[in-house]
Amino acid sequence: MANSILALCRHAPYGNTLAREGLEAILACAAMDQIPAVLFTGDGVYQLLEQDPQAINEKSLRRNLQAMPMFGIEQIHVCEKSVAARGIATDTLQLAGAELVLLADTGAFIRDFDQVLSF
Amino acid sequence: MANSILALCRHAPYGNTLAREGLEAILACAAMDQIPAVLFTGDGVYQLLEQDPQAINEKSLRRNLQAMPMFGIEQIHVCEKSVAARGIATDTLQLAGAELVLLADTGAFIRDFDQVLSF
Amino acid sequence: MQFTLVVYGAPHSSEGAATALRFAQATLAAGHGIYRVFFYADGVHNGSALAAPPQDEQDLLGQWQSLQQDHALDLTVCIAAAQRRGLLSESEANRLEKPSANLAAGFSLAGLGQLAEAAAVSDRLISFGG
Amino acid sequence: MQFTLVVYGAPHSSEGAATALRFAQATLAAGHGIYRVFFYADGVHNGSALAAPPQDEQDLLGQWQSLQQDHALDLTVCIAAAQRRGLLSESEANRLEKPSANLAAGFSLAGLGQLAEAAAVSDRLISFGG
Amino acid sequence: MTLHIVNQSPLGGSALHDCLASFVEGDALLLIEDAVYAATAPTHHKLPQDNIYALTADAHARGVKLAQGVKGIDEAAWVDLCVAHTPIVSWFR
Amino acid sequence: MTLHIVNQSPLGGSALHDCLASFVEGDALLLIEDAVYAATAPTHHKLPQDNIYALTADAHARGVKLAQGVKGIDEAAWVDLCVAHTPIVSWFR
Repeated sequence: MANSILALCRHAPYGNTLAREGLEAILACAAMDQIPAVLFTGDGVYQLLEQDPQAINEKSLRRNLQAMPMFGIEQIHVCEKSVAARGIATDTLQLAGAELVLLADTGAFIRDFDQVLSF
Repeated sequence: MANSILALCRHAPYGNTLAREGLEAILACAAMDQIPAVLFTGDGVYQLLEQDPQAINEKSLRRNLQAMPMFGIEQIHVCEKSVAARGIATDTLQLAGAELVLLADTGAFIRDFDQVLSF
Repeated sequence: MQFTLVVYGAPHSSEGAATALRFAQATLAAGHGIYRVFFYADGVHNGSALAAPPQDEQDLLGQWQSLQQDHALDLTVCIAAAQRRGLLSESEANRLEKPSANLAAGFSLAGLGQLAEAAAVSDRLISFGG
Repeated sequence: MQFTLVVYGAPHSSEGAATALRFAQATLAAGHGIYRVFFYADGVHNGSALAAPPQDEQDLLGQWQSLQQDHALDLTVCIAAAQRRGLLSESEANRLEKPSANLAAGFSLAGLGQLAEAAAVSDRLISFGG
Repeated sequence: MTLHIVNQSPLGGSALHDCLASFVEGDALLLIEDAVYAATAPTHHKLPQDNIYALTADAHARGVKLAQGVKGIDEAAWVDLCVAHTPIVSWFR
Repeated sequence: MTLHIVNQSPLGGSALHDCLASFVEGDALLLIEDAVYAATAPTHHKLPQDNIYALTADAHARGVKLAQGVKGIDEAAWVDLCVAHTPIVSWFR
């Protein structure tokens, strides 16, 4: 039986490519039917804000995010503490087609997986 | 008249190459008679601890540090607050041939230079 | 037990690449298998044939290559991450009309599906940050 | 006024490379001069002739090269940092007996003395982190 | 007077913290790249009251609204800031 | 039980902080590379009391003395820790 996989997204978008390359890896897993659970934590929660990176000549990461539900990732997990620590109002976080699940205890959540990919 | 130059060293040794490449740049400046002032701050103060990186197959950065006085860099400036925040006893910081000057106000010190190289 | 290693760090730039190599050596020495080493993000530079560190610094490329030969290691470099960063095989260089290739012997380019597959079937997956 | 730019970030890896390019364009548009752009640490990868980002991502190399041509920019890549990271000119590849070269046209390799000199004589020096 | 430039997010790394420890009254602070997240809550991140700037392109890219007291500038104004200040110190990684 | 691996210095970045926010009793923490600086003062950096390890090679390289309660291990023992735990989570950059 295949392992259960969690993708942990901890980095803000655009400053470096970890955010983008993380999302690309997640979609690649899902395309191979190894559908990972996804948890945004730390600066990774910034990936869930509205974006418009034309002014810095980047493609929007929102496109990659929005592809997730189409690939069968229908729940997106978000660390509640990370959101609060950054002063983000939870209603500004959204992703069409996906349910955002705020987690109070990320440690208990992480424990249940066989493998964790960190980005 | 040539500009006055400050080299600001903010990174711990070995984890990435900024510490090493910073010291190499400092020595190159000094070799060209553009002798920079040097300030260790933040995690950069870790560079001043004793080191023995044979176990990780790295050359010791202490050699580069110890070359500084030979190139005419006789004072090394160190941010006092950074040392304290890391719980380092000041007497464990030392560099043969150089005088370590602890600075309480790094901002006033930085202001006096024309150019700052950050590492 | 079968391990998969994911390497994010470029050699001679962050320590992660060297740490991954030491871990790989210890894993094999303990009698475990390495299912795959997957080089991603800046880690793709580990597969550069052109790195020329000073004589008195460690030769990470040579060590990966001899480990690969001795244990038939699967050293896979993510092709998308490699293209962005200018790491190309002969056939990729031709296809993209680039003047030269620089992928080292012992490494092969492949897609992210190889990461997904390794995560699904290995007993343990461990990442080495950049 | 004469500016010197120091670039630490690799393109398609950290934003600093793209930020430096936008700053360089704005500096020249304002009528200032650029004495030198010095690529150091991971920033040396800006000089790679082999980077092949996806068609819909920005072509940083091409933009540096056209800026170089239009303004006779001095784009200097630190030779020691480049050797460690596998960025070689034809003559360096020959000298080090490496199979190929990958330094892009418009960029030149030189020592850290070029950074020291630029810091000493430019009116402003600004660094772009990696 | 110094122009400080920070490119790291306020909680992701120590760059902003280290910079503020070296900030003197009269200095200027420019937030670029991931550091623009600090511009949403200047008081929370203990930013100084005066001479705080953020690169509009980076803020816009990330969906960051600049709080009152943070001046959004373009690259041309950044060049002007560099002309008006010396030295220029970058805090990164 | 999870094996957490951190490679960033305690004040330099958020990796250790983020890790500790996800640490559950029974998990293990391994400090490698620049994270070994946290092993000098476990209480100061709010490390858990049990199952704290540091890579001896990295500590030795940096002149770091491990405080009581932090077990120094070599690469072979690291492999054993990986065998004994699942999942393995790396916190970096």
